Amino acid sequence: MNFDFSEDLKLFADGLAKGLAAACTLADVRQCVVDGRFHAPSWQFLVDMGVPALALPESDGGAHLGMLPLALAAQAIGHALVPVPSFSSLYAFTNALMLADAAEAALWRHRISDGAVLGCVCLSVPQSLTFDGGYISGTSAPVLDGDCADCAIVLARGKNRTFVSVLVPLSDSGVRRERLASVDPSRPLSRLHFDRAPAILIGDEALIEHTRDAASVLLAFEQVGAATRALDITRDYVLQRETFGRVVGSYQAVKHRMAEMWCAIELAKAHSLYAAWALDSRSLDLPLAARSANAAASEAFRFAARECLQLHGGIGFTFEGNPQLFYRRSRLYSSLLGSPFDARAQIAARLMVGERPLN
Amino acid sequence: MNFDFSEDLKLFADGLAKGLAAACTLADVRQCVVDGRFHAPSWQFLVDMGVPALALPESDGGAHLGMLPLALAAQAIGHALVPVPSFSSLYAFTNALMLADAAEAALWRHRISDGAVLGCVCLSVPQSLTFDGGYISGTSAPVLDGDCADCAIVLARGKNRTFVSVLVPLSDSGVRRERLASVDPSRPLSRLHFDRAPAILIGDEALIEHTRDAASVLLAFEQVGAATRALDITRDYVLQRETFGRVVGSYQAVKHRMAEMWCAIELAKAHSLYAAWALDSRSLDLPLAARSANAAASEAFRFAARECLQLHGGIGFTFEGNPQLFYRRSRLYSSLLGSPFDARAQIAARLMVGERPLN
Amino acid sequence: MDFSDTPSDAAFRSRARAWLEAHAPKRGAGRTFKDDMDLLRAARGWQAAKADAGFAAITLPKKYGGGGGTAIEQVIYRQEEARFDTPFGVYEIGLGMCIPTLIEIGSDALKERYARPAICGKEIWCQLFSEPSAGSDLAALRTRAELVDGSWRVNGQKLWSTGAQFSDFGLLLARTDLNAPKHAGLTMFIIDMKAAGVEVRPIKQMTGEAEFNEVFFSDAIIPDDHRLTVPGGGWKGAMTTLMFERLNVGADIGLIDTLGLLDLLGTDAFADDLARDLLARWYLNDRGLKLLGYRAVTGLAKGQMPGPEQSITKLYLGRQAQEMADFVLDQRREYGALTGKDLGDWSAIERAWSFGAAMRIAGGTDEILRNIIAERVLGLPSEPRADKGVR
Amino acid sequence: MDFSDTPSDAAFRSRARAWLEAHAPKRGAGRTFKDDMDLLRAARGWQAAKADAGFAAITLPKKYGGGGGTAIEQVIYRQEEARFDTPFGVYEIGLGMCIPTLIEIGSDALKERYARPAICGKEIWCQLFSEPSAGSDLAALRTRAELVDGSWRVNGQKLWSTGAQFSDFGLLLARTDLNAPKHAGLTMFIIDMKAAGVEVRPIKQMTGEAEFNEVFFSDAIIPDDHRLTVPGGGWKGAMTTLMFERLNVGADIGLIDTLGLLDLLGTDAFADDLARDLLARWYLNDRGLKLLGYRAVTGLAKGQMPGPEQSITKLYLGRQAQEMADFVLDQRREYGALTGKDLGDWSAIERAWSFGAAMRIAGGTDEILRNIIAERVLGLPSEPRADKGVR
Repeated sequence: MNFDFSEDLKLFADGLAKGLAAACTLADVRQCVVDGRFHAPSWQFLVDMGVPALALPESDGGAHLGMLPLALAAQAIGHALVPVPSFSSLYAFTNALMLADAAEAALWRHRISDGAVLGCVCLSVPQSLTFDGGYISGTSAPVLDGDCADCAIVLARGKNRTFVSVLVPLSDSGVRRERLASVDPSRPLSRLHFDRAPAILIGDEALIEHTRDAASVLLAFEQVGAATRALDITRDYVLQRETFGRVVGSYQAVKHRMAEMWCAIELAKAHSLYAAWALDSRSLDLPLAARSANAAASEAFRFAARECLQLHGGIGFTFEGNPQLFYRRSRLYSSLLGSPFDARAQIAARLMVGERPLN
Repeated sequence: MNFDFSEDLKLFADGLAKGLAAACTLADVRQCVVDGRFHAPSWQFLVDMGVPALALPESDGGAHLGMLPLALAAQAIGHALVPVPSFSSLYAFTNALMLADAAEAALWRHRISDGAVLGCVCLSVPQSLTFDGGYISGTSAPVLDGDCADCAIVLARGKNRTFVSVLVPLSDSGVRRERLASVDPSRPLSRLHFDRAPAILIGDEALIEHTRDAASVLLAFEQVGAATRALDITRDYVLQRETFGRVVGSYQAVKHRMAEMWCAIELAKAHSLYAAWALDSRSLDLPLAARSANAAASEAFRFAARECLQLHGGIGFTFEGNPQLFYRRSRLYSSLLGSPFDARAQIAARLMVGERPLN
Repeated sequence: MDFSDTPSDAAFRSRARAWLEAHAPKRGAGRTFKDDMDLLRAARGWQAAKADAGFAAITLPKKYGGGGGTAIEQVIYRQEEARFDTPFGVYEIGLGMCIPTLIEIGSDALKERYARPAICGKEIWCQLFSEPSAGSDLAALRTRAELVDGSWRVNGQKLWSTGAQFSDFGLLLARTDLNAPKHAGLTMFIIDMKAAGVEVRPIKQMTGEAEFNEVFFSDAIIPDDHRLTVPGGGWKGAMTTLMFERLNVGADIGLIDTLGLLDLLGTDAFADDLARDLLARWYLNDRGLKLLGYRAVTGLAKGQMPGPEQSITKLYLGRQAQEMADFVLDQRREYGALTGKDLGDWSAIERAWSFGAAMRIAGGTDEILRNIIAERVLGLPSEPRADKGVR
Repeated sequence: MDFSDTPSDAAFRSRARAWLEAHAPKRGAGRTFKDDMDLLRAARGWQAAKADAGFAAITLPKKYGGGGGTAIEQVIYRQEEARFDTPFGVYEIGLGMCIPTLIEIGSDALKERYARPAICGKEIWCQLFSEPSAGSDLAALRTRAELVDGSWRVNGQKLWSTGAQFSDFGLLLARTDLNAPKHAGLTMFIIDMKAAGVEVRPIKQMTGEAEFNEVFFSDAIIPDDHRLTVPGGGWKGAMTTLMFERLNVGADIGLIDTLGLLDLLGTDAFADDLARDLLARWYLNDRGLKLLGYRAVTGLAKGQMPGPEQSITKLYLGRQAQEMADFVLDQRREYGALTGKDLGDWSAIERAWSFGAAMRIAGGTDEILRNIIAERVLGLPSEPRADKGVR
């Protein structure tokens, strides 16, 4: 039994966490909310640390280190709360590309490996989105980083009502991007309008299904990181703030709420760790484990963000306060892959047909 | 606007509460749990106070005072936690009889008005329970006080799959009573086996439906009373028990839990009050109001009983402790009319077809 | 039990309704204010009209321009006005808390000077109690007022002052004795918000709006005749103010009510059992709170003063607003992360999401409200305090 | 990451499994004990057999009859034995807490005298810490031990002593100095439970069972050589005992697990979305706790001592047992108020309903566990105490 990351990986994660903390304070995150864009210096730091290449095959310029280092990178990104194209490019696009055989997929793997190029993924299919004879038409659901990505992988309706996964370079003709107002403007959402845009078939629905699982696992790590940070700043606050002659952190109502936050985060972390193993080892457990990690981490982050705001009192709901940054991000992140209710419905359905975890 | 009981009724309720408190301590309730029967002296006190006759028409020996005094009596019964045939005879049987035209119904109204005779009601219909040509056959679901009641009103399947309400004198031939093990032995449950027992048709399904509504309202009052008592004994305990050099009741975890208990009870009380008005004034609001009172009061009592036990610490789960008496009773009472989940499902269904409270 | 008005209340209600129908636009007319100044102008006019008709401050004495009516009439008027689209948020603090306090404890000269202009809408008032270091623990406030040459010189900072940005006067609680025990060193004043040394800065909320303000005092001067309590008697004055706050019985503080949500979303949103169970739970809370409001109004009619148990409403509705918002936004998946016009016709939900969080804090956090219920209603002991009797 | 055993652990596991298969009845064989005496007889025999095979107390030294093995081997053995139907509940306190404490802090003479008979099953031990007036606050205990003529005379009362009714010896914490500060006046002893002046009375639980006992001491005498700590050093001794309690890693303390519930009820019970949401929530808790157990075992293998965070399991499962019971019993409507054979094949549910309540209290209430997490894991300050440093 060895249910933990290796010491080497932990060292690597510590380095990432320190670098991100230096690159991006919560004041910087707030500025990104004002500016409505991601934090370029932090992304550059991640690129310099080789993060985009971690999981990619060596043949495409990657480091071929599997999914575990990426999971720890996601946790560090979450802890710093840095707004970067993590979900879109690092988690979803990378994993989708790794399942595709097409020559163009290899080309894009190469391009994203040094971080200069960004991808995004449309995981859900509005009625109108159709692929036919090499072209895609229709309008996507809101897509994270659709405004700045160079390429998208899109689930669309092919012929005979089947679903297909296609690669769409976004600089091509026939693509229009519409920026939308996001609850967390540092992580912008856009709608992509396709009007017979050239697209390459790279897989069937299963490709996006696996991408969704992989992205769930990595996003769960990011949410665990962010929830932990929300608990950290709450602790810092309640240890210095006094009321009625005592530090706020000595009141049981505060202590017990924080103990519950901690418990929820620990459980989410355990689920995420197992899901990372399942993803990295290509276990049959992945779908159940990924949804479990997603549900637990989304709930833990949402709870931590909500109570972080609450326990900060008045400063909590000001724009100058930090808790709102977590409250926004948690709202965004628990909507990207369906809600925790959706995830639990899927978990129950699997349990009811007899599926059980292997370990 | 006058949303309250009259001062006269409150005086009457105070008298009942004082008398019941004198007649039956929690030690007496525990003895009833050991003995497996209701508390006869308390029932006699209620009879002496004229409680069984309160709502009955004058022509049948009743006081014709409507449902409001009965509601307050139910609350006093709950507060004393006295085990008496309240749900069965006072609430359900009385209300069912008052809707029946048959001469036999008038006879039984007379008989129960002085409390010498007890009734019970079978509200749900197992597949096997059938009424045909003046006789009932089959086996009932568990019925409260089926062991000691003199007469039952039973919902059964008549001809053509319709449901009928029938009156069954239990001393007649063809009736066998089977005592069952109840979670609260002071309020025994029994199964009634009918083998062509003589029965009188007194109404259709609507009679039992109204009986269910009326019994819901009165049981809600009993549960509000019991929940209040659970909170009272918890307060007494946490004010005298010390830990770490302070009374337990000065800790925020305890205080806040008790504040939540109080809030839940206040809401349940308000719902019950409105439902009592709806019952007494024969308002169209009754079905929605009765289910609302039932759901709110069942949840409040269950929560209060559970946390009363918890906040008593070790003594809470001993047989000599008082909290177990509330824990048992709350389990029993939230099962008699379907669960709070059932009640909420019915409330939602009514709201969704546009039903709204009148006041 | 009776849900209808007494004959005299019914007469008052029909008089109020008739007047409102003649003077106020119906709700849903879609009237909006383009900025604070626009709202202010409308509110001034509306307040003056109400004062002419005797509806401006129903429970305050007629000699100051009030209605000289009962607490129940105030409730009835509020219910009736809620059906109309009238400007809200400018005079409520002044007429609900400041002026009643003034009339209760102020000198005749101050009452003569300030009550009528406030009631007629000519002057706007705010409350200056909370501070950065004194949130839940009001008595810990540090703003100093020193007696210098017969006037009070004020220095310090107040926080969370609603409407301070357009107020003419403020009800100020300040520390006048550094050596007295914490609760005994406070005094209450009336301060001119336009005076030198008073600076108001709006606080930007999470949502981008700015309802609250910081107020800074740098050697602001208050004449001694604008002192409302004896020196050191400020805590008792503040308690008077908070008592008037509780009279705000039956006010609709919910961000979105359950039946409104059902109307907004339609029954499709409640297709599954889980959603229906939530619907019923929320309804039971909303409806129960409404019935508790009926009970409070009944008590008011019998002359009973509302107690701290009023706080139950805020305690339930803040959390419930967050829950409802999460439910609706969750159902919309990716679309639930959008805001403003991109979210669509869901501004009420977005407000519930953000203001639900604020509601659990502003005007007493959930935690403080539970303390109050536990201590003042249930009689449980207060927390051990290191600061009892000290400043 | 790796879910399989190391080669040496795998070898140990197969040795344990082979031995168990040869000696223990398979689970589900339906073996029951007709009373405590019957259980006791079976447990004695089973403990002796385990001791012969080296499985009696795996982590304790071989010289006392222990296995001389690792903490991981203990976990592995426990997992393997859980598949069999072996007598449980007689030796766990003694071998999990009392004897390890003795071996850690006792004199050589005491170790020689007591360790081996306990490990071989000849003598049964209980713990005598809690008292009526010292539940959560152990250091407030009042049982007195006075030095009289070179021996200790004990008077007082202990509570919640599991298994005291059939124990031979007890690990006793008593107050020996009334003048010392609260934590500094305690001393730990070994007491002969069959000695004069020791009386054991079972406590009847809500369920009618009696797992716990009251123990009364009236001038019971302990020779001074049965003192385990220096006078006043008892608190440190008690902390040693509690540290060993935490080593109980990976033990199955759940009353009913979610997948077991699904098997018991079948999928029909989860036909609606609300029930399925509950199913998934419970599963996520159970599964997450199991994975945390894997993490703790991993730490143990690396030589890390388990911390107070272990308490998370008890914190979740007590409440969850109550929730599950309410869910199942609610579904059964009137039938859900029945018990015993009349409830039908639901004894696990009935246990969850009653023992779920007990689990939230026994061995540290939910409230104490949250305090421990907040203070020892998150580093938040403890409550202000009136009794710090006093008795």
